[in-house]
Amino acid sequence: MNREAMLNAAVLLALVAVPGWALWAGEPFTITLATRAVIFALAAVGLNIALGLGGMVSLGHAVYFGVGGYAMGILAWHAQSYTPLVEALAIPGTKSMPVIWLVAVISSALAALVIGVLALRTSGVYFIMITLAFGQMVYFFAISWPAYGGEDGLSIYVRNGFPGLNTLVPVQFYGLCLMVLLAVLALNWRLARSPFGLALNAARQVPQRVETVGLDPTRVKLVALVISGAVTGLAGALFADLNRFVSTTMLSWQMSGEIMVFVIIGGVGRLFGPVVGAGLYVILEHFLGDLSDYWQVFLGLILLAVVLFGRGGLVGIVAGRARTHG
Amino acid sequence: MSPILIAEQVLNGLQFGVMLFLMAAGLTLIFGVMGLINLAHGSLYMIGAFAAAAVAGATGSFLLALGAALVAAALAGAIVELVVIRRLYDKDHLDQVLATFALILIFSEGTRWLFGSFPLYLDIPDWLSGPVTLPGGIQYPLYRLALICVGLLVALGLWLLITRTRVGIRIRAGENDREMIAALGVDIGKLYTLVFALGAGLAGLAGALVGAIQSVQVGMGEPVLILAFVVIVIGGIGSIKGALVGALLVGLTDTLGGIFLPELFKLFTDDAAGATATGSAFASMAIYILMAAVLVWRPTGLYGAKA
Amino acid sequence: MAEVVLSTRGITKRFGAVTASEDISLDLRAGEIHAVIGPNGAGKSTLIAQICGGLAPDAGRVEFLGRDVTARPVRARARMGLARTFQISALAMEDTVLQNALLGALGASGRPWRFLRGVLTERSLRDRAEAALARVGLDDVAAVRTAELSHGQRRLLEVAVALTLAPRAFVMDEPMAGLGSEGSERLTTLLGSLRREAPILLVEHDMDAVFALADRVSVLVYGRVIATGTLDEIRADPAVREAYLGDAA
Amino acid sequence: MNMKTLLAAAGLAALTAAGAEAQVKVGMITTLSGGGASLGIDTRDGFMLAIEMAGRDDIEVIVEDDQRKPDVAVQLSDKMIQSDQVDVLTGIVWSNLAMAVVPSATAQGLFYLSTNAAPAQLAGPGCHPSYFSVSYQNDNLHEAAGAHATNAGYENTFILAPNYPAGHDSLNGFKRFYEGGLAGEIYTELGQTDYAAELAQIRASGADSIFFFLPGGMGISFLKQYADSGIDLPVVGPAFSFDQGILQAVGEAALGVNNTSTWSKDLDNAANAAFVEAFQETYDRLPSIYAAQGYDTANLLLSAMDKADIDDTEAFRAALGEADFDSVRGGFGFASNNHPVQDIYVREVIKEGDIFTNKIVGIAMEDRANAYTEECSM
Repeated sequence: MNREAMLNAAVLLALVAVPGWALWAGEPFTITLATRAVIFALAAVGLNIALGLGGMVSLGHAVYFGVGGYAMGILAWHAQSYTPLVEALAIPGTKSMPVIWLVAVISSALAALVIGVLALRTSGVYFIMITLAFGQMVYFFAISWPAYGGEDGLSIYVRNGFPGLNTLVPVQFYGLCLMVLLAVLALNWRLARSPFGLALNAARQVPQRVETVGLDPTRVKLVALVISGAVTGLAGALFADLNRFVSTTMLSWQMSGEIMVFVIIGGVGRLFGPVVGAGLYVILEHFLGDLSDYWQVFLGLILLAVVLFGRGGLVGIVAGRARTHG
Repeated sequence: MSPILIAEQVLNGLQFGVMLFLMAAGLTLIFGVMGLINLAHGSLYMIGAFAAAAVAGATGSFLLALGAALVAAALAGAIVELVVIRRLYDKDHLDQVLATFALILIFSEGTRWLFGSFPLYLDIPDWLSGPVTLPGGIQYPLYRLALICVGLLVALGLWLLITRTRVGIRIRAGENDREMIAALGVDIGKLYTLVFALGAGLAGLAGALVGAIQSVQVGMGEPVLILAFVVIVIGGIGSIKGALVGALLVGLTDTLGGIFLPELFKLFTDDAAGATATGSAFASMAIYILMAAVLVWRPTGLYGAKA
Repeated sequence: MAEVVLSTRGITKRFGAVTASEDISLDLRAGEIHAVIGPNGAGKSTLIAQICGGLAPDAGRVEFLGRDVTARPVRARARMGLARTFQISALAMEDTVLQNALLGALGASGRPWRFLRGVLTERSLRDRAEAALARVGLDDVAAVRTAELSHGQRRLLEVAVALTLAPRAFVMDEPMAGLGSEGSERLTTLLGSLRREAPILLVEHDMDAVFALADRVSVLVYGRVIATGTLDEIRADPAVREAYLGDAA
Repeated sequence: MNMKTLLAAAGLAALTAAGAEAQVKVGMITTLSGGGASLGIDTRDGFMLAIEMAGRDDIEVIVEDDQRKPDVAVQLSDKMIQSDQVDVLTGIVWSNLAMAVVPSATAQGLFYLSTNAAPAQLAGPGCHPSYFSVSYQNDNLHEAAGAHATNAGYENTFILAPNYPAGHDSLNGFKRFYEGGLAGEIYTELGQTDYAAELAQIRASGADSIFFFLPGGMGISFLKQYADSGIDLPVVGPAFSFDQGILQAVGEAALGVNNTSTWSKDLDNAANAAFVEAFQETYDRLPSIYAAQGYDTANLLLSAMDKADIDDTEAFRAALGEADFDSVRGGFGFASNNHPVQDIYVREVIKEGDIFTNKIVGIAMEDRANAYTEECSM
């Protein structure tokens, strides 16, 4: 077992142990905090598929996060207000998480497809900026679109349901989110080792080579971006359910920046990098926020230190240079 | 809608575009020469505005305030370049994005720490205030005319600097071939610091000029930064000419879109308030749609080097 | 005369005032090694890009296996069996040698859209990749990261990736570049044996290799082919002597 | 590491007035960092000042920064409810954050006392017996501006607001009590800082007056650019753009502008005089409307604590509903949907020495409740 595998196992153990510790220590809020970390981790795992495997520096992942969130918000809002989702067809809203997840995944995947087709015409810095700009475009649209609350957002009074669970109990909702995260991590692990993963990995490093063996690197990247967007969209639906609320802040460019921060401080391309990064961020946010109103100065300094001195993020610092998929 | 109103709106679009150019020129120069993507450029804009507000408050002189903005932003730029940015040149764009994102956090909250959370006061000087009457009877604020002139003068100055001076030759050489310029015996570290400080100074100047008619507050830089990104993507990254053309295009699209789109929507519906809201929603997306269109047509922007 | 596998018919390419290719007509016949030589700046890279599909010619046609492929992209030509190697190795440096070869096999299979199955468990891909590595003598370093290979080994891996495509023709861009004499000899032997599998259009600087391998030679100067023929014909050609060999000698 | 020791180390103890004997625990969620922090800081300072002046040690206040992000606000409310087990939540400045926190907090049996945000949803169908707005209903100041425009005899007003829900509510609120015609009605982009295009439209529209709702930096930009445009029309707006914190940044450009407010520092009553003096003494700056609302909220809470035990929800609701405290706004009561009934004043921006501030010049609406009492079925 190498050091990275040991670290991954330790992280896994910590995630499983959190509820027990929280109940034992009489800090039930820790579970909510951990749920937040797990959902952020899921969003970042999504970005890591595009960023780590595919080399696509997307500064617009808040779009997928927000689309997933709004999928939840809109469906649940219609269910809660007993208004049909589509008037003509009398399709009702729903409070069922599996259905909401499906809609969130499909709609964020579609958003990624549309943005990807346009953005992947470019590369490098252009790609970063065009994804950022598409994010702004969606953000401004959502703010000024009056139908679903605009900047006020949508409030859902009761968390959506999952068959067999009481999602209002923090531990149960945490467990559900953790299961989703683990399932997606497993998917990510398989993906990296699949024929598609091989092609994507090569498309990131030497696109011209992929082309000369008869494959289309742009299409490979596009599919990766769609998968990435779908995962981040699923995280968005869960995040909205955690807060029982969705608003345009989920679509803001700062959100995109934060998702990217999770990936980078954890370790780009590392399987557990996003998990470690999101966990660290939530811990920092919680404790630094108590230390000073100006806590973001310290957050900034820590980020700088990671970039300048910590090649490969936290996982890289602990486990050395080698990449997980190899 | 009268021709006078349209002419006035075109002037407004020009003025907005010219200010965007001051931001975009620095960004594109820094990218062209050093290959660096700098998200913290908006912070330098903010530093310029705060420095100007502080100096104007202390001395009452607007010109001194402008000078202070230029110097403070350039100085901040030089320091940041020496301490942080310099270590980022050989890293990939991803690291640059994260590091400069971190700089935004530090600058924004640091400024709030120093100056407090309340917006600062900065006003246009008496000798530039009030409207003037232009040929055709357009009433137009003198200060905005001055902004257009300053912006165009800076564009001219940059063009002269790059085409006619030794520094300019080195900058162009640096864009084309980093090794060659090192081989020529130019101190590349110094050149980079200089270029970064120049870009920062321009951003600071823009911040001070705009701050006089807007609100000098923490976070004022980021919306402008994103627009400046749109500008240089449209113009082609690294091209000063592209930045100018892109800035004017974005300025005009944003201003005229905001006016005409709601009017356009009113033609199709009787619900005037609804049309205004919908039209405004689309107007706020107009520049991004412009950018997407340009990139579909030319993936490296109007004047960008072919990939 | 053997059948023509790959040919250009009067292709011309201009960049502004510079004519990089001017009315170039070449053909590559089954079983041969056809070398293209020429001084720096003669337009060799531009020629390769047009043959393989990276650049579209302003005029003229490219034909492969009897079909006009001028308008087809790189990957379509690759799928037809046109395998190229790069002057500067284009390999996934973070990956292992085997993974690089697998990429070629995957491309040849045309089925990259499988997301959950381990690529190493695909017997057919793996056999194909390992066979290609064995052919160039890299089977013993299959598990090594490509970044750790020597320069010579990377040149061999370039050829191995091309081999996985089961090519109908090779286009090789200076495969000997940067190799020492020992490495050149080894690669020369390998290429000599490859011509039985598919003909090779060999763009090369290394004259020893050209003289050892080429059945025919074309000389490219300032974007024009000034002569094509056997080695002896080329040696005797006065235009070549003046423009190229004369200077070089 | 234990969270509680860290909280103590963080200096939060300094903000809490003796925890051990506290009968009522208050969770204050407000904006203390990033853009808009000045509003939250004033809210907090006003609230804490009231408790300090009352010298009470039976109340504990936990203050946390929501960074103006709804998801952070929700997380903080979860933490305060689950870990700190607070009885009362308060402090949120922004309507979108309030919408994220208030419905689920009241559903979980907590009291929410609003120091500022009071969106229509929470006044109408979404009203709740444990939710009290101590500030106003969001539409109030806009309605008052409309009433003022009518009283002043304006007949062709140009109105503008940002294109987001509060902006739409604003223009609708204005129109509810405005009887003249409209020279134009535009929605600007949220966060917009350049209003040249809008000013040109206003100039061309032939308007006789202007109403605008542009909170924060948007209002500063608008007023400065308006003053420089040479357009010389009467301007009316809600107090948000003429707040003590903002006025200094607007400067001369705001002089003479009328704005509607529920409070002003020159309001002539004893409670207000004591508040303004104590605030200046403690914090060395003039109080804003947010500070005044925070101060009133704390005093309302203290008055209810004197009458009822917070564990007796019904009794405590009734005690709050009586509004038996000396408001700095003078007369103050609650309408049937737990929103204030109060006078709304017209103020004018003036200069006192070097400081820009407001003075009251009239009353726009007397004993105004709100438009949503009918829709609230509690």
